Amino acid sequence: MSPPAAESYLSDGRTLWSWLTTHDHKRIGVMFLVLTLFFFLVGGLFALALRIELLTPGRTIMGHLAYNRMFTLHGVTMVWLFMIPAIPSAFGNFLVPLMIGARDVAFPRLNLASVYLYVLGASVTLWGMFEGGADTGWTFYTPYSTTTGTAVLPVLVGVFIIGFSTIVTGLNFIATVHTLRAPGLTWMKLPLFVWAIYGTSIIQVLATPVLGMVLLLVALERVVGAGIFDPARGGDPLLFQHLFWFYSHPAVYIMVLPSMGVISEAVCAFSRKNAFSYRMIVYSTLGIAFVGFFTWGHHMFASGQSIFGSGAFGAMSMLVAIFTAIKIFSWLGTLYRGSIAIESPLIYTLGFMFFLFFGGMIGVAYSTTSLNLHWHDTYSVVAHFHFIMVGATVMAFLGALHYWFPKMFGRCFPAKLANSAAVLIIFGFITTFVPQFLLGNMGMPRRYADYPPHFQSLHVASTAGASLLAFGFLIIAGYLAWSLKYGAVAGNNPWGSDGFEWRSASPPPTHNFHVTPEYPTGPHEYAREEVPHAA
Amino acid sequence: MPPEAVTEHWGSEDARKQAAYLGMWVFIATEVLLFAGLFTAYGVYRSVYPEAFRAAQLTMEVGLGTLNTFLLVSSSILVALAVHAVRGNRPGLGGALLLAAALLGIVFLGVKGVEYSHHVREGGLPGDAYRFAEVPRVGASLFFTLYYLLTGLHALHVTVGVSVLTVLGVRSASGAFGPSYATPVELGGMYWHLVDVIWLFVYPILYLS
Amino acid sequence: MRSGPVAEDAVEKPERQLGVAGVLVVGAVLLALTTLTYLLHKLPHGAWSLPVALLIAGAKGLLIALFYMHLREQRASNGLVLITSVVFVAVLLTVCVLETRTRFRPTIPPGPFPVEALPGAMEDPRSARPPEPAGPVNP
Amino acid sequence: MNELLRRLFFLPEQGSTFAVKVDHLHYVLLLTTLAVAVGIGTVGIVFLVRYHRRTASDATPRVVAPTWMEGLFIGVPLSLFLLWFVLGFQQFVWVMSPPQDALDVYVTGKQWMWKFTYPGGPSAIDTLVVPAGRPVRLLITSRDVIHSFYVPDFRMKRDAVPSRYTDLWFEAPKPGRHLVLCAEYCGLDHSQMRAEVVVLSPADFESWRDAQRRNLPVAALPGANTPETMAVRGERIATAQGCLQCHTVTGAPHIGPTWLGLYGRKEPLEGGGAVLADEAYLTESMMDPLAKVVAGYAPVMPGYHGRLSAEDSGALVEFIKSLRPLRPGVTAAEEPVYVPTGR
Ligand code: HEA
Ligand code: HEA
Ligand code: HEC
Ligand code: CUA
Ligand SMILES: [Cu+2]
Repeated sequence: MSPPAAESYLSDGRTLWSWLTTHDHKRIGVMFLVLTLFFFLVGGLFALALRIELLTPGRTIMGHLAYNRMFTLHGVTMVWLFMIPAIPSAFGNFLVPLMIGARDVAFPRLNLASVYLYVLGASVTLWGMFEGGADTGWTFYTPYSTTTGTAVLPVLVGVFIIGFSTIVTGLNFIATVHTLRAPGLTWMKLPLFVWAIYGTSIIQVLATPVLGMVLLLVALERVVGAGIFDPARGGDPLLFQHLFWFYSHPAVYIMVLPSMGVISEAVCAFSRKNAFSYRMIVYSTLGIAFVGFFTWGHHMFASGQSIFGSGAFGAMSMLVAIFTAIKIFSWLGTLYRGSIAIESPLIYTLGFMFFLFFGGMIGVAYSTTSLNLHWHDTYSVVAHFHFIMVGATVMAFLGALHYWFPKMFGRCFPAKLANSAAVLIIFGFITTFVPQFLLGNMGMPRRYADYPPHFQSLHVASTAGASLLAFGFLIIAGYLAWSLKYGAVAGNNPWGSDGFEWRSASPPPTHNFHVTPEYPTGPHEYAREEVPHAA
Repeated sequence: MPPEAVTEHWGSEDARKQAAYLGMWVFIATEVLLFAGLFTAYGVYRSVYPEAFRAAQLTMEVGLGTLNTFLLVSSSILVALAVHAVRGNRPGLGGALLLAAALLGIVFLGVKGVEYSHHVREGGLPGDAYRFAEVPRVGASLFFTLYYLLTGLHALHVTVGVSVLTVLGVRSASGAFGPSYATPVELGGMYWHLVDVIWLFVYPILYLS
Repeated sequence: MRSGPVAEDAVEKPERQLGVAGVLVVGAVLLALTTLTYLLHKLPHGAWSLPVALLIAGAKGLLIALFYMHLREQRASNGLVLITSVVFVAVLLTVCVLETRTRFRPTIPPGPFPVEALPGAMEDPRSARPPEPAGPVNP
Repeated sequence: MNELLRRLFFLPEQGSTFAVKVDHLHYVLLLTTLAVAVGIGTVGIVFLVRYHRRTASDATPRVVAPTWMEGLFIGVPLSLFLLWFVLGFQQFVWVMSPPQDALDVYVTGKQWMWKFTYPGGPSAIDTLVVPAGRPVRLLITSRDVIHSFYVPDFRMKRDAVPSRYTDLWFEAPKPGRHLVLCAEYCGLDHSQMRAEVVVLSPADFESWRDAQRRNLPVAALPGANTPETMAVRGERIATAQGCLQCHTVTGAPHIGPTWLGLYGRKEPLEGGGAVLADEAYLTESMMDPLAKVVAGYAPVMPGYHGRLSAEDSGALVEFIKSLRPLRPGVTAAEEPVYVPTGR
């Protein structure tokens, strides 16, 4: 096989050193992709261990302490090492400059620094894992996290450093979108993915410092006994929860907004239609970024928070939910009268929409406050967030991986195999997490290494589903790795997409464009002459 | 002078400047939110333990705190003048002003050190080490912990700021900046002003009222 | 590679730059406000002293941001960034304080827990029971 | 209908008045979700089939949502969500406001057991006995980390926060038994921090309480033969073996050092040095007390080697481990009014 394009960012320097010192946003994106995939694998292995332990009540393969560490590390890895950097840092870095017709991001050196910050933070976290790992849950609730004897500190410090990495990435995107748009590319012509990344960056920049501070306070409490949250000194454990969720609720939108951007692109590209309501998608992105900051207390309905507080947070959660609804309807509308090609990215997109809807509606049910008292901290919550984070975000991540794989590497993957893997993943997902939702209804609390026997049958179903999932991921990993080398050469625009990123070669040359592109219309306007067609 | 390649990357000089300012403002926003957690803890605990906070506050050395406020405000004025000088093509003067501001920052740190040593003598230490007999432990211990966290984090920022100002001052004095390329001085100045503004809020909540 | 201006209009409004006199005037106001804060502190003060002091601090901050940090000369988006961050600090602070203030303590019948002295209370002050009424002070 | 839906959604038995109320909302929400899911799914499938791509160059029209439709997208879900919120929040306020005449019970969580105390006695570990048909208010606190008192059959939970009381009330309409779980992660044995609510008829409850006040063992209670936890068993053995003649569990030193907070403490030894009181040391102290003598105490403790079975000594260790120091700050009796605490 001949290399896809004569000259591309991939061939511009082939040494390891040229990658490690690159300022090229595309290479940085690829490095993030590799790193986050690695941590997805790590987190997934933790998940499988969890599922195996839960196969039977009592001890299956590990003791309580090991289990407690395992779900903490699973949560920490998946959230901070995989999900939060995955789409923005990997695909965002690769695509945003291409989509806005720029040569690179605003601050390329900072961008490289964010890779190294991520690697540093991830290494510290990994070191923490080898030290045995924390057993606090990814939420680090005090006073447990300040008193337990496990290796909480390296995990805290690792996450703290990764926080800086995301801040830097966010800052970079904000400056890039503001100042590096090509001439003629006005705000309301920006691709929806760029909007999504922009909204995400705002949240990252505003929320992450608070996480940094709260982690620092916990670390200081462990090291020097600062005692800000220590009830014995008059401190209030609920204050920790406020500060933590002030970050972590917006953080769930850090996880889902970029994937919404991916879906907006994929829906348009695979139905050859303009977005049904571009305007609403844009405004709802900004709306989520803003209102998402007012709902954090919905994680604390059962914690002894004041009734007024619960009411206010519940009502605000209802408001933030609307923005997602708007988007789902707009995507559905985009399919209307389109020319829909059933390719693997579209299958993931459909899965995304459906699971996001379900997970979101469970979230809405929590926000009615009274129902939350039953569901809080049960497997229902586990199901809620896996519906959104696996069913939706991971689907979107896979969709993005497939949609942009030819863009990034100039190769195609076997389409039939990809479609079957996508269907397998969706089935695996349903078998894993629907039983978990029912378990939550039955009242099975989360973070349980051991459970009363009447919960067992559903747990077995869930474990079975998880192994399907793992199998599906293995297949995907297999054929994508194969395609990197042996896949058919993709050509510049294999999907026939009118997304702006496809206006440069695939894979793009180091400087992205040979001629500055022009932007007479917004992206994905297929109802005009001269639109690209699929090969 | 910005290197040629930079302008090409940016498309225009205006875009480069705007990116620099915007990036700095976003960075400042993250700094503000970093302090937000501490301010929130202060607000919550103050409203829960008003008496203890009041009692603890009365033991603060208002004189030193005020002195420090004046030091920082004056240094801010010097920095503003320095930016003006650099923009007006007098980088030498600008450099001198920057170094003077850095000096005030160092004095600030010195005063802070004196204060800390007084607290250490009294036993008003953070967290576990709290031994201050005059004020009841519950609440007051939180006040002192917050005092150390707020001033400590701020002092860290002052230290960074002093180094930034020193580097900029030396480079400016050697003529590295001028009307066409004042961005580093402007950004460094913004950072220093930020440090000043944060102190403007730390000062009343810890020392006064 | 690219030509032409970005989609944005000019960055700065140079005519709004302060002259030396301007810088000094703003500086004088800042120093005066600082003195004012201190003098107000010297006066007998009550519940209003903190809000007033914070208000003055806010005014000073605004002056510095506008003139010394050159917000006045720059595009509105930069100001928006600052405003957003301040708004979110305010949100976090007020919501947390309001939430703590509106909690209710349940009525407590004669409790079973006379809070006993803790073991090791003597040697380790950390676990010692606070001498003052434990728990929060009621308003 | 109720029963059918309850089983369909895998909900447990409805053990409290609140459960009945809240389950209706539960059904409404889940059924609406399912209905909308079917709607969305159908629309999606219809589009997929109807607008399936036929040639690579299909022409598509430019379609933009009309404003009224955007209004519907926002208006319909929003009004539904807000309606649900209003209904749910009413129930929430109701369930957060205990009635005046409720029976009070103190609940203390500690790693990893629940202790229930009735004002004026008695108290019990891991079994909460309440009368049917009468509101019960639980005053919940914790001695160490945060726990959460969760009864799936009652559809409610409330966190046990150290240094503060939270409250939860319920009314169980009929006698029965309900599982209590700890729903807030609290460390090693979080998953085994279980207890039971035993609802008795009012008459049975009164006789139970009388019997308790006269110090009859918990086991005598009708229907309450919960398996003894290790710690409880340890407590019994400690009494039987006479350990408590020399050791207290209150924190006061006696002939021997107190057991309260012993586990995990660094004990200074006679003749210098210190030792960490872990399981090994505790066991050693029982079997060979003179091996390490605690500073300030006479070496008078008899060795129990051969007198305690391995299981018994294990139970004793568990019991000692369960004696965690109380976190301070639990306030004494209050006036019977609701006051804002400020926290
Ligand atoms: C990407 C992640 C993500 C996202 C997007 C969301 C989205 C939402 N979440 Fe979720 N959530 C988590 C991740 C996420 N969550 C995690 C990780 C936790 C647990 C944390 C922990 O404790 O460890 C959690 C926990 C959590 C809780 C606390 C549960 C508990 O512990 O007691 C609550 C409570 O209100 C909640 C609510 C919501 C709401 C209202 C939304 C909304 O944004 C959802 C909006 C979406 C929709 C509403 C669907 C679309 C709607 C339509 C198509 C309209 C339908 C039309 C009609 C009905 C007519 N979430
Ligand atoms: C993005 C976030 C994310 C993701 C993707 C997942 C994925 C999964 N999670 Fe996770 N989970 C969390 C976030 C996530 N989780 C969080 C935050 C918690 C809470 C932690 C806490 O309580 O503190 C949690 C908790 C949690 C629990 C509850 C633990 C408990 O409370 O006791 C369980 C139990 O079943 C579980 C299971 C799973 C499973 C089976 C998957 C599966 O979907 C995983 C499938 C993946 C694999 C099997 C990996 C296979 C990969 C490869 C083979 C390589 C692939 C390579 C290419 C594609 C190139 N998770
Ligand atoms: C005659 C009184 C007496 C009796 C009965 C007694 N002890 Fe002790 N125990 C002591 C004394 C005195 C010490 C301290 C000296 C030492 O370490 O040997 C002690 C120490 C201990 C210690 C170590 C405590 C520490 O602070 O390090 C443990 C554990 C212990 N005893 C357990 C038990 C158990 C279990 C029993 C009953 C099965 C028991 N004791 C019965 C007197 C007694
Ligand atoms: Cu107690 Cu979990
Ligand atoms: Cu949330």
